[in-house]
Amino acid sequence: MQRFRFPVIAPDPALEELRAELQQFLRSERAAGTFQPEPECWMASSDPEFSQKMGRRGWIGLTWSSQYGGHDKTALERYIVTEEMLRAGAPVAAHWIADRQHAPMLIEHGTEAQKLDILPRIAAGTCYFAIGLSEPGAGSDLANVKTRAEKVEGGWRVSGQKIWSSGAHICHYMVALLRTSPADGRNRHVGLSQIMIDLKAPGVTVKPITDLSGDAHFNEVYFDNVLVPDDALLGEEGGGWKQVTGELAMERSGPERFLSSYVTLESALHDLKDRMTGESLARLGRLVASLRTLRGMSWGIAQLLHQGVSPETEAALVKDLGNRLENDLTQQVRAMMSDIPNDEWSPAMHRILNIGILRSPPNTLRGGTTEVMRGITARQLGLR
Amino acid sequence: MQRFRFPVIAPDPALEELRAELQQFLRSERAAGTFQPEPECWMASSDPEFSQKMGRRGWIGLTWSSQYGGHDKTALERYIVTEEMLRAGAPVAAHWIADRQHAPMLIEHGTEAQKLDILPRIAAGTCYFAIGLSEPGAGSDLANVKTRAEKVEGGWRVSGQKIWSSGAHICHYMVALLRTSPADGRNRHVGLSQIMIDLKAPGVTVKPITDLSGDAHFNEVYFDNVLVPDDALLGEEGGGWKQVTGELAMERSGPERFLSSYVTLESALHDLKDRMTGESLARLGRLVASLRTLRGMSWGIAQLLHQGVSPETEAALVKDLGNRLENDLTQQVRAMMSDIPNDEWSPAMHRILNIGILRSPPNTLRGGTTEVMRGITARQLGLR
Amino acid sequence: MISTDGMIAETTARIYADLCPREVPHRAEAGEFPQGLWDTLAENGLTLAWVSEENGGFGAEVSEVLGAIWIAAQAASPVPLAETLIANWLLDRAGLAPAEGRASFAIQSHLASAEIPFGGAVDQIVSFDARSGEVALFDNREPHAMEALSPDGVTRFVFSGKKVERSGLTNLSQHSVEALVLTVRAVQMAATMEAALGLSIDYVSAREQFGRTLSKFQAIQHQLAVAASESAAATMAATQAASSLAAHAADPAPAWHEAVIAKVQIGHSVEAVTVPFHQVHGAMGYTQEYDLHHYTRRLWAWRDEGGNEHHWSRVLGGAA
Amino acid sequence: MISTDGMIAETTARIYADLCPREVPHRAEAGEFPQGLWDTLAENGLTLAWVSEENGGFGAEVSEVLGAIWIAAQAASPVPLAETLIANWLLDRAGLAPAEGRASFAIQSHLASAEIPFGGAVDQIVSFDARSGEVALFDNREPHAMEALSPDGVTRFVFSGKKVERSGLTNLSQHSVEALVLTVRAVQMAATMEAALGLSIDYVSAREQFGRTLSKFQAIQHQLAVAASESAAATMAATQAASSLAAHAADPAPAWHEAVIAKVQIGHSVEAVTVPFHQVHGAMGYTQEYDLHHYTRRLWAWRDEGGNEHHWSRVLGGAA
Repeated sequence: MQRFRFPVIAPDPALEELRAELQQFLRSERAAGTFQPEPECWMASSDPEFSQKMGRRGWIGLTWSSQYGGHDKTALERYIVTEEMLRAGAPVAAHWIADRQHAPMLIEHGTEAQKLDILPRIAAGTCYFAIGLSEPGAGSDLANVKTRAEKVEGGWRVSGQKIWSSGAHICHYMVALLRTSPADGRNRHVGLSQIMIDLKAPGVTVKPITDLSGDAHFNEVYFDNVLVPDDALLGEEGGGWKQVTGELAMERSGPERFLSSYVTLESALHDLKDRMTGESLARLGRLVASLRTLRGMSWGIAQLLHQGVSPETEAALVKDLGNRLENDLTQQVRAMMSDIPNDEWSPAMHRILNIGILRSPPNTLRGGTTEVMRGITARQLGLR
Repeated sequence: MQRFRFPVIAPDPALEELRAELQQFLRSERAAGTFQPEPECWMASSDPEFSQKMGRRGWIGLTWSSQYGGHDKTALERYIVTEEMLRAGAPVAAHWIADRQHAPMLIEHGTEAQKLDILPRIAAGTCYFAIGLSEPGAGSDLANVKTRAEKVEGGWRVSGQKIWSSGAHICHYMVALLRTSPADGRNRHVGLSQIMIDLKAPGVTVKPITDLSGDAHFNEVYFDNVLVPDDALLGEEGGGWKQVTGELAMERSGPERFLSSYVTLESALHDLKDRMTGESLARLGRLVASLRTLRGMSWGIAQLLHQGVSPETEAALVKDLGNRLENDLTQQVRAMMSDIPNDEWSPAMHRILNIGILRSPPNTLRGGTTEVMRGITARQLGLR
Repeated sequence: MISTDGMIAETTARIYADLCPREVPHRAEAGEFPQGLWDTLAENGLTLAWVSEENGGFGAEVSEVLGAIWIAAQAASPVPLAETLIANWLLDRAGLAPAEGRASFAIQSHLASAEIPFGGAVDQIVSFDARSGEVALFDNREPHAMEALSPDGVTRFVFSGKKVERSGLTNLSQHSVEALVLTVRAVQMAATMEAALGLSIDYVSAREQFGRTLSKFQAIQHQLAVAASESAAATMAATQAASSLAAHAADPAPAWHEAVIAKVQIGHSVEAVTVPFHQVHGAMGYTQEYDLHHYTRRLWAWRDEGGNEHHWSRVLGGAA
Repeated sequence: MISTDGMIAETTARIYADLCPREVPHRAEAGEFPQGLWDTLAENGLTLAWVSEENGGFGAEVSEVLGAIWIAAQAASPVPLAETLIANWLLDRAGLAPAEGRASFAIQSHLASAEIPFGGAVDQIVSFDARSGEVALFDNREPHAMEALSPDGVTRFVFSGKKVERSGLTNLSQHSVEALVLTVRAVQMAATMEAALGLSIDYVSAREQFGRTLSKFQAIQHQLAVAASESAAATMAATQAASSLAAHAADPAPAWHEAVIAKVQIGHSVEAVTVPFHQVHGAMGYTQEYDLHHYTRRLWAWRDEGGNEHHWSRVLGGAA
């Protein structure tokens, strides 16, 4: 038997043209000094100007209809764009989440007016979204959210607090998982809904959290009786749990789960050039094999998603493997770089390796912890 | 704060003389072809003749009184003997367990007659003991033993089955953990006792179990109404659980927990000689550091045991670290040996590496599984 | 996923289901070669699947045959089906008739000898000389048995002084042959990992300790979840290699890169699966009478065959 | 175990308990150097502990001072106590007066520059030239700050063209100085691991998820058990290095081997502890306001200082 479904996709030459175009753009941006490559760029490297440039080139909103500012392309083309941005370590964090997650949500659940208003701005790289899941008492145990939305005349009143909302300080909206009715005894999954909140609305306070790397992209977001309109409810009232777990499953298999430290390797190869020892070649070979394999798995899932299938366990496997690969990659690069004296390292190498190490701890937490991923896999294996 | 107690012992020149003597003996035995070095020799390499030779040289029964055939030496001298035997991969399995475990038990709990009868034979390398703990339904969950000893006129009647008794097919005695009275409700730790059984007694059947490496040192041992005398009870009736956990703690920190694959490394260094690449030197360096550190921990515990202290958690740490080191050592050697074509390997290298791989799985099971070790540590950390 | 659709894979599945229940690999290791299984495979033409029609074979698709190899590996196949397929493929490429019976293969490079998988159980050895492209068929009387990790056994074959029964030239490069061999092994290893994962799941779901089935302990669940992820990655790597091989069936040289990737990926994951498989099985998994070692010993042997994962990692890194 | 008995360690413990509560390392990182802490340490003579009496110091035992260093590291000491101790030890060996204030050190080998720990917060740099045995004191105006993993900051110091304030010859070898420096760092790293383990235990014992404290999940227990075993091994390695250094206080060259072992052992275990420490803390451990990063960032920085664990593994393997 074969336990998991990962289709293998034959190469498509049309996609390679798009890839070449992206690489050309990224090379010239780097040459112009627009950005310095950074690990974990999709989370921590924001540059609204860069996002707007991408928007102008048609690289945001690829998959949705041109009626809403999109480009009528396939999920596979979108995959190529995300892949090249990650490989380059480009500053894509501003628009990343809105493009990946909230635009599809609006397309599925939004009103026509919302779509016409918001989607073109997302595609232009000017409108950003934050995720509103975690709370101080609801991390892995997401069903424990306490922030409430109370039905009032013409809308909802939201009160409570979200935390770890990446980018909320520059975002225009948050889609938050809120309790809209009490839990049904021990079944805490009922009574949760997803609601879109304008972060400029009265009663919203955004407080940045500085992390150990000195970045401040995480935020606490407080809601003090914030009024949102009726159409802010995305999807079904009480259907929030199902929607959120579905989305999480979709995100877990993307290239951000295994390509976020790729720039570290590239930087090392640049510094080492023809000074690679047999040992370093072996480390490189091992990484090449892992990257290629994970890419195949992730790409296979992209194909399934494209076909409307959402393989939760396969996505959890990719995330767990990808997290392990990324930690391993950084360590392998440390070993490779020990072959040359550290005053022969390029300044970029020092910088990238430091950033890579300092930004690594959240990898195995965000989007579901390693423990949650293994629990999902164990369930599929019939162990729980 | 410092959480664990591991004293550091200054080197003692007197011990180094003993070590030199042992090395001289082992070199000449190897030269004479008495044995080929093997990993996990203390479990799987039996040679009663070799054991008798050791007995004649006074290297069994070092710590006990000459009145019982012992040599009045210290636990640290005994440590040096075990260490050198393991480093050489010598065939010491026949007497190992009796010397390590059952002789001290007899000294503490045996009758004068038993001591005078059995201890000199153990010291001579002619009398061997098997451990009787596991049963088909009692592995990690040792308190689940079902084999019973029923009090009868002048002794006990034993019925049931033990399993994984290493060496039972060549042993003279087994000390078994038996149920001598029912569990007290949910407290299954009461009513267990340790009883010494003559394996030649009527009603005992020993059935070897062949393992995946082709060795057959494991056994099933069946007891069909076996009559043992009153003095076969070692220690307190009902005190078996406490005695057994105390013994397990003592065994877990010995050098067999980290030196059992040492011969694999030595064999690789012999084959590679001056062909060590930088990579292989790094692997060697890392192993040297780990071996030295674990040796320090194990030796520190030996010192505590010598002082009558039994540090259960520290012993569990040594076992867990030692098991990881041994698996790692074998893998590091595989990597080192990939530097030379495999038809330049010595025949001994092929043999030792194969044996090392095939004999490795039980390391993390015997003497308490890795899961049990981590549970012990977690309890000491206050987590359970 | 390796496709196991198609007539060849289905025939293979039926034959193994009928003639290779769990006792058969055990008996084979005790010296009782499963002649009935082998004869049935041969009678159904499976050993000739990769031989062209002009040489008396079936010229089957690469991918269909890999499906059959997957199925055989999941049954811990104790017969040299994969080895004979490779040997006959080599003979066919040299325009030579297939081997008469059980066969294995050797890649001759600068070494004077080669380790032959299943070497004790095959009648003939087909060698490929990487320097000249020559394929030669040797008689395999009196093989030199080596101590082996694999239940299939390994022998050492010294090329010089042996009688060549027939030989011919090919235009195959070393990369072509390596692409085929590494891909076949990758498929077998991935299949073996998935089969052993299945055994492990069954075992922990049945066995109790401390009044609970083992499967309910988080430490057990997480160990098997990690093993499952490595096993899924192995299957992906094997599948990519298989696709590439299928796309370059005429001369597999361009499939070499994906085949090496599979070798490296899967070789590096052997510890990550065999350690938890044995750990969750406890002592039972270490006995000869239980089935686990049929899988784990093959994994240990195959990762070393023709150079271990460290060797091939250097090769791959050098080619990157 | 590193002994923390004796007057020096006890004085240090008292000073840190009084003047280095958890806010102090946070404020130091925000640019507010804890002058009170530093002045008190200096007034109590702790920076001169390893200076001989003829040079105005206390000539304290190696092991007593290492106990003080252990205590300071457990408090995530944000002042260059260890660095100044090493710098003054070097000056003393050259018969020179100790540094006037905060100091750090550099080992000059074939490189034109060195990375200076705490380089942004010290007044003077003491260099040791491994080729000549010369010790020199440099002014540290205008340090070149580097991006650093450590909260203590690192600067790059270029030797040439800098004004030497005083210098003198020693008969120390490179091994002698490395033995001292590596042992001091080993003690700090082991202390840091144990402190971070304590934080982690406290956190999982208080934090709830799914209606249970985190400490009750087997996956959490086992992660911390593994980290505890690595931390215990680090302490053993540091202790062995410390014993060896104490036994060779006059010229530490013979202690080099144990010091390198400690560097290798502890460097290789950094991932094995920092990964679980951060994992069990969840997002909280990643914030600047929480204390964990004071420990983990120092571990990440120290394992690279003066060559990482891979470099030193090769050195050790070559010396074996």
